[in-house]
Amino acid sequence: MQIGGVEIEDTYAEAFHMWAARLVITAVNGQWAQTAAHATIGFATSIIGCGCEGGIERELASTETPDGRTGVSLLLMTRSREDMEKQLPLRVGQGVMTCATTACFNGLDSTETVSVGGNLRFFGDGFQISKLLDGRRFWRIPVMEGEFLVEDRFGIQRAVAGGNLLILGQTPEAALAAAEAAVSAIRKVNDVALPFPGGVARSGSKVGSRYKFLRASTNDAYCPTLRPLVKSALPEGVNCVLEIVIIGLTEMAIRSAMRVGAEAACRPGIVRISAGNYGGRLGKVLIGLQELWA
Amino acid sequence: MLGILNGRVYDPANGVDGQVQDIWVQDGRIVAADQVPNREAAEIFDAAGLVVMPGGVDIHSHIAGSKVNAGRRMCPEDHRADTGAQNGVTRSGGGHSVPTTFATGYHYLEMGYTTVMEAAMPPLLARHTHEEMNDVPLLDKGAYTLMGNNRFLLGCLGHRQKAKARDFAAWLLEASRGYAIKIVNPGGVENWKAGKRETDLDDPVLGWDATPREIILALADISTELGLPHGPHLHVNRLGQAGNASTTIRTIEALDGRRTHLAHLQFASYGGGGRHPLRSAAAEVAAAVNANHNVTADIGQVVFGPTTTMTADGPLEHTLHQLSGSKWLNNDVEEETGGGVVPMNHARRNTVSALQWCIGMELFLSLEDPWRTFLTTDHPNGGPFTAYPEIIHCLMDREFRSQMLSSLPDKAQSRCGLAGLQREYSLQEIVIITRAGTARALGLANKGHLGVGADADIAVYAPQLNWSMMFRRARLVVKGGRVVVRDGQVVAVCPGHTLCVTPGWDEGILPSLREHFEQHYTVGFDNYAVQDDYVPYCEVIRCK
Amino acid sequence: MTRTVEHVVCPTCGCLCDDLVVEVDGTRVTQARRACPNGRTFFKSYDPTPRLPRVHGREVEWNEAIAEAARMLTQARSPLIYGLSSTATEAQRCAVELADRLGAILDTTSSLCHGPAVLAMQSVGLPGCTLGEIRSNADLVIFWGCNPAVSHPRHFARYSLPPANRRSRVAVVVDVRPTATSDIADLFLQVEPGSDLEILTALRALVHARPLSARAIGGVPLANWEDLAGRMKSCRMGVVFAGVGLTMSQGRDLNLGELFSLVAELNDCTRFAAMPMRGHGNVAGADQVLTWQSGYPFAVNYGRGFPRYGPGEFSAVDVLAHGEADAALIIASDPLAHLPSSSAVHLREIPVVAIDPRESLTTRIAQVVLPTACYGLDAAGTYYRMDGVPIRLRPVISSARPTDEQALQQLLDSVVRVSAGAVPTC
Amino acid sequence: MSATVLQARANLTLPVEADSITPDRIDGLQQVAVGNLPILYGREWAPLGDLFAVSGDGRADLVLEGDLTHVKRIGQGMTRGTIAIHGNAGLHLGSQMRGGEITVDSNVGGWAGAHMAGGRLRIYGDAGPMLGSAYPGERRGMTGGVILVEGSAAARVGERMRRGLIAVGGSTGDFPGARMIAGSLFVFGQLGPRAGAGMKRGSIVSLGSLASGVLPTFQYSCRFAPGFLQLYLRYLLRWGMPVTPAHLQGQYQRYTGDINTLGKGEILIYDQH
Repeated sequence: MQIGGVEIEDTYAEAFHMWAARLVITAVNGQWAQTAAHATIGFATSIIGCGCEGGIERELASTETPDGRTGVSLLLMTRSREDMEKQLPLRVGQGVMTCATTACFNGLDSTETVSVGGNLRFFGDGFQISKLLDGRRFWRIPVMEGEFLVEDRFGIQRAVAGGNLLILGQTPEAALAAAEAAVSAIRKVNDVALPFPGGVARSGSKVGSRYKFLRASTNDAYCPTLRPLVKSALPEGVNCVLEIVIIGLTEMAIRSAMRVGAEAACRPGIVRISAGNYGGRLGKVLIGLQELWA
Repeated sequence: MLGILNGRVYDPANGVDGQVQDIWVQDGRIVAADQVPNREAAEIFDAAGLVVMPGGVDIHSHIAGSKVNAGRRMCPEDHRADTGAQNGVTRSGGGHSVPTTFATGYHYLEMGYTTVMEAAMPPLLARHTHEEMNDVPLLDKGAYTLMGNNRFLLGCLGHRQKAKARDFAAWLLEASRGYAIKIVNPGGVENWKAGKRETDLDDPVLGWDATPREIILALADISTELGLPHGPHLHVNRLGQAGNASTTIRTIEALDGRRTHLAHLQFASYGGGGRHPLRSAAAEVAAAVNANHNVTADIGQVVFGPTTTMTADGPLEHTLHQLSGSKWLNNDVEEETGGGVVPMNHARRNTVSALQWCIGMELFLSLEDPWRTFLTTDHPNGGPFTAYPEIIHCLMDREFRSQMLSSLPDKAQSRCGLAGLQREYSLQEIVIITRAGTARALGLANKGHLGVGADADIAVYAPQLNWSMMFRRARLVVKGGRVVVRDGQVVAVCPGHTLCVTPGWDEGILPSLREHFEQHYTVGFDNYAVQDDYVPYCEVIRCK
Repeated sequence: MTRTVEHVVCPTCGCLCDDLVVEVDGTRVTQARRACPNGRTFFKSYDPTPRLPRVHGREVEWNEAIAEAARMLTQARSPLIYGLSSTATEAQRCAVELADRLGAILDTTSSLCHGPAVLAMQSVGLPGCTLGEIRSNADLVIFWGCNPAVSHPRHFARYSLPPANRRSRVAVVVDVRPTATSDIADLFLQVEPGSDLEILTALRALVHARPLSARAIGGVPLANWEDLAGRMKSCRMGVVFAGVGLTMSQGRDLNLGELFSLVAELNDCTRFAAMPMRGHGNVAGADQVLTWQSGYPFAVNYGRGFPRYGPGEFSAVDVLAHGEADAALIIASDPLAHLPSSSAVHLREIPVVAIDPRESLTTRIAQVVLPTACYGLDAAGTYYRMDGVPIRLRPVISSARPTDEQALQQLLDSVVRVSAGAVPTC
Repeated sequence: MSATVLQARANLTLPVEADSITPDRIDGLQQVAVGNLPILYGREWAPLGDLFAVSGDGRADLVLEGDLTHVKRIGQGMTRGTIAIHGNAGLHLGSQMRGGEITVDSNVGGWAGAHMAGGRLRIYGDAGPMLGSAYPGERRGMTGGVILVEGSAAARVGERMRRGLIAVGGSTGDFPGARMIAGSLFVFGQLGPRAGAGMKRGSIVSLGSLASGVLPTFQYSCRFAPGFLQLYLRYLLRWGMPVTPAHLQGQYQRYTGDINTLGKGEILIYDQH
């Protein structure tokens, strides 16, 4: 099928289940909230190297946050509960607690929870204060600026990572413009986030490598420079490929995000929209591209 | 006239071990069947299938007096949920660990106990103890007169006036209407009043030329010389402290054959101390007791749950207050003794409480002679006396006991030898440690057995699925020949006796006593001794 | 003909001095040697002439009065028994049983004066001792909000400041105004009314060398409190006598709790005791009896068939102020004279039975008055001193009237008879 | 939603103990059975129907009408459902309650919500002494739940409170939050004297005026805008408490104490300047 003259390949994105948490970071203004958010998920692009994947879900107005300040909502995903128990306190402790004026709240209602404030409180060295309001416990940790307020436990739930689109463009300019359009479209979708820098990954990967110590390596089938050397997946005229990777709380959310992303990316200069998969060997969630419009 | 027929009778003092027998009662005493003139007219209780034994005799329990009442008064939270309504026969009352006087009497009787000894009576406050005991219905009771820190006595000992000390002790027993000499942390309370926190067996008593060892030996000798039926009731030095087993063992050695009762031995059998954690030294202490036949002991078993600790050992309660942060009541009694109260929760998951439970059990199972080993919780220190049935269950049922043990913190399990002890008490042995043996140690010839001439204090139980259910409520209790409990309910009330001794003393001590009172007491000598009005049902137990 | 009785106990106040020498001429006391002015008045003013009970102002036979009293109490739905501070434990025991059998509310005068001390003790404990410990060993004696020179005149000589060792002890008075007691003190700290709690909290902090920024507390410079804290820590044995100045001022039991905590903490470094300066002769005994029989020292409600504790709810002041009693039995007390008028007024609206050796405002309004003998004068009985030491009162004259105990026992028997047919059912 | 309505038959002046009046007890009971519930009237048990006219169909939700000033222990220990009281209520209202909601149109007596462990108590009038506090001898008072008072509260609000939230729209008597172990106490009117005496932990927040200075054992620490207050104030605003924008934007002076007990408690005083 085609949209706006761009081919939608009959393939599928291979997504997989992960554990997700949603963090609400507030601050004195949006800029400080963004700063804390970037510090927290800046190095959370790929589960392969970062221990988790995370991205900004959206900005929150002051009417949407627990403490009435502007904020940012983040999604963070890990392979296992145990990883979440490590990653969340680590990232909130280093990324949010250190950042001026911020507070950090749980954004996910769930019976399954992991301790965040409950771990970070020890930073208070015995001076931390617990507050229980309406069934939620918060920790007030004294810091030089005043107090860092952080929720005791954060809800986690099964979620989906690995939703993706490959944008095959004629030129780097066209591919980038299409990717940017896709990103800004996807950012309007709830319950999803884009873990890679600017929402775009240029270094898509395949599983395995010729080196024993490396579990993933460059996705050579889509590297334009390797077209004659490998079994290339690139049609004629494609000189640049960019990938949009999507994580989301539900498969539905990922599907919505892929659809609006693909639609936005179908622009002049784009040859084809594809998706990355591993032959169905890794992920349990297979999202057929053409099904998105079915 | 009453006949309890066809019951399985447990009367170890008379060698009866579960044989089916009839028990006949007339005029408050047990009589032989052929002495009952008119058996047809007797009230008959068919005890077929039931267990018959003498009424229980508790050798050490805090049931009445100033510090018991201070515990009641300080802890309304102890009583709120435990209440019993008046019903025309009984009075209302309640309290979990420090029940009201009436409730104390009823609860003991419902369990088949008929005699209880109040373990610590400050002489100056003896009227109070007796007033309360008169409001404890049904039970026969006596009270032990505190002497281990009495300044007049310390003066006699310092001046090596042994005869004067003996006459004083005899006078004080009579003046206070006491039953036995009680020694609590000898010299240690006096030292605490002078600012010294801990006192061991051979430490000096500040301001006096005496040591705890000398006090103990003198009072043990005095008990023997006066022919007291129960001879000195000793709460050793350093009670409750880690590492106190060495003090206990040295005390037993020091006694060197003198007849003595060691109170709540569990609190005196601790190893560790200093940098080492608390551990059980029950095996060592038990070995010392086993080897010294002059010594009897009650255990002071800890049971889990909230309780109220109280003792004349003022410094001990101060330490407990510092450790627990709980509220603390203290009452130093001029010239005589001290006293303190601290509420406490013996929590199962607390290593110390759990270890205390283990040490008590270990002692029960390591002390070889049941005639010298007695069941107590040092009520309410280790827990309320109402927990006796559960303790009996632990002693008689190895499996139940090991289940309890396995629920305790690992540290407690590993710091005692309880897991290796397989012994199970027989029913006959239970009768000994709760009745026959205690009566014998107390010198109560008419109690603790069912022979002809004994007081008709009888408990009848129905065998149950488990021992604690059986002992919780007696089917029938006869006190002084009257049926007072049926099916675990008090159905009739009458006053019990106050057991006293009158050892006799030389009037030659009166002038110096009078002088001592004028100098040091705030109550006149002539107003000091307990008047007859306070012991309307006095029963004098003869000295030998 | 004059008789002399020795070792007589004076039941007037919580001191229970037991060294009086009383001379009796016939049925009147002519001399009460060694007694303080309060005690002298007590002994000499007493008239033991037999008197008939009154029902609705009419003199009747004893049995008739008992029957009428029993009828009034059993017909009430919410009867109150109150008083008991100036009667013997023997009578108090009967009174508690009567409350138990009736399902009544029972309160003593304790709830009005030193009830807060009991509440404080229930909150934090109470490190105390008997008065002889103080007489022999104390070297720092603090009178806080009390004036024993007037209320307990022989307290100094017998217990707190005996002449023989007066020089070796320091007497401190903390009060809102100079008193006869502050006149004889070595150190008088005059404080602003209602500042006791601030002062006591500050002293606790100072004893632990915790920093305070206030320069003056209770109107007294901090340096003076630092000095007092230093004395408290360095004495050999100290004691604080707490008076109604603490219990009746703002904070009440919390003041006392702060004081008892302070004293408890002082025992970490020295020996220290606190003692409520109890007034009425046997208010301490009433506490004791009620506690051993019910578990609670005052303000007890037996309405459910078992005792429940409710200071502020079952205290006579509150029961009456809220109009929650429909009959009252007043024993050895004069609530009409002593209770706040908001409470006393209700007593005029309900049937009242008064048992008292003397006439009072309350006996004047009572529907039934049972004139009894007076413990310590023409009846023997047990009183508890302010430190809990029980003493047996010796009667000095023979009685022609029943004792409180006998009156209450008769009333009890009568009540049990009356209500036997109508036991409250669930 | 229909409810069981209990209308006091007469002016009850003698004490009535109505601990049987809880949704837990009446749930599923027919009108007659509700009328037969025992209620202590003075020293005698009476059927509830003698004192109250019962209407409604035996639903768990209760409406009480009449002057209940002398009716004590309503809702004691309740775990669910609602009780709406149109009039005054007596002592111990909702004491030891663990869940559900009680609302009272007007004033309540002492010990309301004492030892409360959960649920919500809303009082539109004034509260008596010992609101949400502890009975004598107990170590802990309120251990959970929310108490909201639109009017004033008498002395010793939240004494020995261990957890939970109390907010008073008006003023308090003396010793608010004394011996607090933890929890939060908000006072919009005048905060009574000796606030937080003996407190170990917990927060006392004064949004109005102070009756007197803090105790000497409390020490000034700083002036700041505590983030957690935003959560509480917004919560209280939702429940109709008089939170102003100034409260939300304001600065607070923090005093810590009581240094005699543990010193980790705080009094936060809204800084008007």
